[in-house]
Amino acid sequence: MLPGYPYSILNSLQYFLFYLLFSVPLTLSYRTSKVLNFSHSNFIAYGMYTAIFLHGLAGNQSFLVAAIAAFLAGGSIALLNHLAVFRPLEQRRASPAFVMIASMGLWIMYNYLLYMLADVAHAFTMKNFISYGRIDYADIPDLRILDFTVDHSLLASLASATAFGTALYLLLMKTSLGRAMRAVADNPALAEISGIPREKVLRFTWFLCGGAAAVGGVLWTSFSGTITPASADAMILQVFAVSFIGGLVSLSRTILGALAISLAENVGIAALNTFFGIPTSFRPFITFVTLLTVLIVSPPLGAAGGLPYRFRRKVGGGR
Amino acid sequence: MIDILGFLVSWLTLLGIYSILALSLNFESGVSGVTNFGKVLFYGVGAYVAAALSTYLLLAIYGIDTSETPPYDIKGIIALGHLSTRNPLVNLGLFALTLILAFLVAGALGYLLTYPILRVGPAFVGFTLLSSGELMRIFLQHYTPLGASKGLMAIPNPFAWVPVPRLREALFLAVVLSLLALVYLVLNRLVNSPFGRALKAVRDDEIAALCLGKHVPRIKATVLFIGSGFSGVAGALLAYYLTAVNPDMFVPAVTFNVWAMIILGGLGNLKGSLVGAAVFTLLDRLLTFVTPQIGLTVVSPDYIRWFAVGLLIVVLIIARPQGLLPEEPVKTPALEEALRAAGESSG
Amino acid sequence: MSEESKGKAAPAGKKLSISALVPLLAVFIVGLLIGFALAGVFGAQQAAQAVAPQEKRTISIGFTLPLSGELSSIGKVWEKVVYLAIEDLNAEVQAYGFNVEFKPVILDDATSAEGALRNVQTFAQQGIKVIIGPAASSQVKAVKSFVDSNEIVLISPSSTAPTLAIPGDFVFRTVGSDAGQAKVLAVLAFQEGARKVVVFHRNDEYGNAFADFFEKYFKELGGAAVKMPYQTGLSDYAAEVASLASRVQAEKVDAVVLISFDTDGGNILSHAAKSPVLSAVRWFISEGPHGAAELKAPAVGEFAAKVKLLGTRPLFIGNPLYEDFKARLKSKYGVDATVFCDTLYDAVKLAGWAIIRAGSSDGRAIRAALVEIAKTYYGPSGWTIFDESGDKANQDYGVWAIVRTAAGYDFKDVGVYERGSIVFLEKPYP
Amino acid sequence: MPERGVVGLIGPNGSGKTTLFNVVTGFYTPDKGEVLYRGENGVERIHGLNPNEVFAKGIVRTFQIPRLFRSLTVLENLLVTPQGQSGENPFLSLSKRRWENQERELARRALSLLKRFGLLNYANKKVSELSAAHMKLVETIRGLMTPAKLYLLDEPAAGVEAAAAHELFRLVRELRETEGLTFFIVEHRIEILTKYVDYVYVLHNGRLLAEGKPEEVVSNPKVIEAYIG
Repeated sequence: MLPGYPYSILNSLQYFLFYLLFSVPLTLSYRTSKVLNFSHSNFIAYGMYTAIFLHGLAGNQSFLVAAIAAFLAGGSIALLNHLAVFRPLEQRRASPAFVMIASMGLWIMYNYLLYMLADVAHAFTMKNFISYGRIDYADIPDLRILDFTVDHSLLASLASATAFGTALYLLLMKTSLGRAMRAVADNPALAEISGIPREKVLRFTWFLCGGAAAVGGVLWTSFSGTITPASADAMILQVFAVSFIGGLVSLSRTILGALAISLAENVGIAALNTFFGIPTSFRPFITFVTLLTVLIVSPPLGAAGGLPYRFRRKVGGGR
Repeated sequence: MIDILGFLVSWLTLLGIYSILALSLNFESGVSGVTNFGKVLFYGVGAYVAAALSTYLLLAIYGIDTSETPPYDIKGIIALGHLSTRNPLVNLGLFALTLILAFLVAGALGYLLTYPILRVGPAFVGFTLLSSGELMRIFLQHYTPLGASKGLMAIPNPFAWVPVPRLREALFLAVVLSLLALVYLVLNRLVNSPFGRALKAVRDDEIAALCLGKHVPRIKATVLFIGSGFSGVAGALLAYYLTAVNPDMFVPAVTFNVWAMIILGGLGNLKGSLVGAAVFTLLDRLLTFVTPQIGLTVVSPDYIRWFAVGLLIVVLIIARPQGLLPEEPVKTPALEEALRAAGESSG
Repeated sequence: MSEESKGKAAPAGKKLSISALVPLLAVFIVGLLIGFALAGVFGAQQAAQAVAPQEKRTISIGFTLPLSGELSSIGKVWEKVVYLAIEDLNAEVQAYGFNVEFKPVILDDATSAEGALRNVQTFAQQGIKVIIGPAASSQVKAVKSFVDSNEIVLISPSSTAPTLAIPGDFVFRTVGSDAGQAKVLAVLAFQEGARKVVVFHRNDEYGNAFADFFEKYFKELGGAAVKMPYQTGLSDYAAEVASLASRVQAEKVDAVVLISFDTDGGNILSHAAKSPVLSAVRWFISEGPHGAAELKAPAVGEFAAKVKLLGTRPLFIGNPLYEDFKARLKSKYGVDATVFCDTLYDAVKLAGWAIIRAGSSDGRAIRAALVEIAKTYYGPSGWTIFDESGDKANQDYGVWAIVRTAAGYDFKDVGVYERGSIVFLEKPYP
Repeated sequence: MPERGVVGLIGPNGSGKTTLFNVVTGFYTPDKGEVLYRGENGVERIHGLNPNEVFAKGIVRTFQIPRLFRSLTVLENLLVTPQGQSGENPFLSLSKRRWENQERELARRALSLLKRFGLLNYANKKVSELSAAHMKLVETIRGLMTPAKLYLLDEPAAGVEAAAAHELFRLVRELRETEGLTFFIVEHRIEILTKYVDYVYVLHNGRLLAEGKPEEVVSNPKVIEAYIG
């Protein structure tokens, strides 16, 4: 029997869905805009806090309302970043490193802005927004199968992830906009020449990615025991690890990555703990080791490929 | 009355440490194009090398069995407190030794880490190093001989034997500043030489550099060795300054702070790093004087400070990417030759 | 990274930002320098007034509190406690006829070691001789050598690390070390019938030290403990709780001992509430999560009732002073007293009276006075006498539970530790 | 491929011209077949070498889009290339005496080259300020600072107005005579190319379609068909 059964299994499923909602947008945004967006965690965090403020200040009980609000919030932040920061940099043909640093600056900025918002809200309501309890939404029920209850957050995550997945698939495969997105991702130069409205595609992609990640954040508020402004940052390295396994370009590999990391983080650590007595506190360690292994064993290809240099004995030549 | 002298001493010491960090980061990232978001890794390694060696050795020198009374244990800490003031030579010797080892260990680590980061594209380098930093932190939290989550304390300050506290601090400050000067001179020489030119070439286009016969992997490894080594020294200085280290001191935020410094000062310009470090540390200090006068309590000043840092980075990157002091051309005799040639042709 | 430094945009960008950035920066710095000067003036006044006793003397006490960072949620409450304590202190000393006014200088250290040192140095440079805080033991360690060498009295209301129990230094702690509470928790668990427990604890100095002591005492009582650390600062602890559940099953333990802070504790309990396995064993908790809003959630409340959840905390239960303090904090500042509020309050009082008694701003004199004052002072946290290493010698411990009230679930102190056993004042759970 | 020759390589888009270059210069390892090169030490296999090792054999390439070191000046760009600079050793670079003379000497050579191509006034300009044509030129000259014997030019005339393109090719001929270099040129603009090369290969879908003297090749029906179809 698997250790931690059934919770470890349920948790890995839950985490898998979360990583889908967090990492797929990250991969999508990178491969379309070639911006490695550190401030991706802000989308998630602002999603969470849209829900929290709605709940704590406006007494909102509906998941649907929170999700829609969060989608708009996250999407508009992403769009704002693109218009105010990333597009000017791109027009100036700034080097990727610079764009990355800019996104890092955005990350820090939004992060502490959120802390301030929480502080202000605290000052007004005397509620503790720095560490906020789980939200039980009225419009998502627990599902009871026999003696076994499927948690409502899992239910909601399943629904949202499936919706997002199918929507994305249909978008990319069936619509002209989706084809344009793929074209821009695969070969920007060619797409430019062949008259694809790159700017339009970029804006749409950013909005979509920000929104999806934010909805993931809302789900988090119904799952996690406590939400703090740092919640998103605390998990962002894992989210990036998942996308890195996907090489930041391949969506299918990203999904595999989500599966791998979620299993390693739940079933894996539980097993290591029960059978080998490795402390549970090594959980993040395992994630990073997985990431580094993947990076070394099979370096991701495509836009993010490394030097054309082979660390091995020379073939031929010399003597 | 405000103790200006004390203020200067405490500020300059921290400034010195951060300047070394900023210089080495600028050398790696500004000049050589290795986007190092794992600075804190080498900083922390240096700090721990210094802390562990000095405490264990000090106990061992005075014949205390470290397996009986390890330095992270209360008995060991009290013992260290007494021993650290006994023999000046021992303190200074340990200090010198640990500084050198901190350099070597951190440098070696940087050298090894070039292997993974060369195999992945530029987009990954930063995060690979960042994750490595977190790995180190979690490892340190579990590794008992280094005090695990307790960390190490009672690290023997090289001048612990000086009776007057102010004089002690001043002496330490002198050491820090002279080390800073050394680091600056070395890096300045490296940058303004054919080697520095090659580094900038690799930064601009590593593929082209490779096709022109530059051994890019070796160059990057060298760069990371030097840069990481110096950040190790900075870490060691921090350990001796605080006389206590703890895994949770080495979080990614430290790295971002240094990044902000070099971006403000100007990427690729060493003097700029000094300016950047000065501005940030000074503001940090002055704010602590002003905050109580403002009596700001609704929003924590720390949040405002960090928000400003983020905003500053973004604004600079957009409005003035070259920072306060723009990058300068490599200063070699070639410049004079060029000027002379130009003179001839025109004249 | 080149086209930034050159290219068409550059000259414009240069003008723009040279004209915008540098003066802006300059103005900012100048402004700060003015504030700096102000601080100086204020310091000067203080010195001047010191020599002229007939008029009211103003004495500053430095506070370095975790207003941001990991402990920010309790830091916010502490800030209010400081104001309350200073008001009371001023009223008290003036009632005794001293023409003195104490002024709090509160700085935020973001729960970081470097920040704490920066604040302490700033206080020292303003001539402040008594500093209260910082919160975490790791921070106290970072400032210890500075306060010792500069003879500044430092009183931490919440640092409990046994590695800081060092005789003859300038660091005092108005809270008992973890050892004491670990013993009480062990007694509680054993008395409640637990024989084999899993100790689920933070993997930091607080958690590890506490767990070690607990194991020691629990073994002495004849029980068995399995230690299980978890990483702190994670976004969520569902995976950890799952591993805990499997461990509980595998080891067939009859209780879980949770040693945590508020945020992680609340998180863990709210996940545990969903797990049948963890709902089938008893739970015993350290002082960390006491007061956390997450624990008042209905789900957690029901869980607490199911597992007869009990916690310990440093507290002299039934202490009218504490009840009064709690009530006034609520009425004046609208916040509930969380963990270590009482110790902070007493730290302020002690500091104030020690300064008065010393009658000078000499560190050694104040330290001596502090020790004497503490022998006779009695506050919300009980009798504050220090032991030889400057820690609270006589710490009382209470037992708390989560009970159902009219306004939903809330914390209640239900028992007290007396002469080696727990005495329950009421049965929290049917 | 003849030594001291100027050889052209043409073919429609995606026919594998650049790929061939990438294989030769060690970006990719060939799936099958091998790359032979006759350098100072006889014929040897060079495929699977790393780009820098290939370069060491005396092969230098240029890129479709010039890959100059954009933040460096023209002079610095030239000075990056020479091999065996003692100043590039991190330890030696610390003592100026050890490399100063070599540096001056190289600088003079670079400047004289620039002078020869009338770029002297650009010596201290950042390459990012140069015109496309000048960039191409600089990239080619950059190669001359090296002992390379074989040049692989990837569309040197692309995006360059006709006059400058002819100028460039004239330069190539000249270099072949004076420096005794070999050129292997990929070019789209056949009309220009054919005027200057002695021999042409035509690639189509990765395989050799035709080869021969330029005039024969352009009249070759298969080639015309490949280009039109």
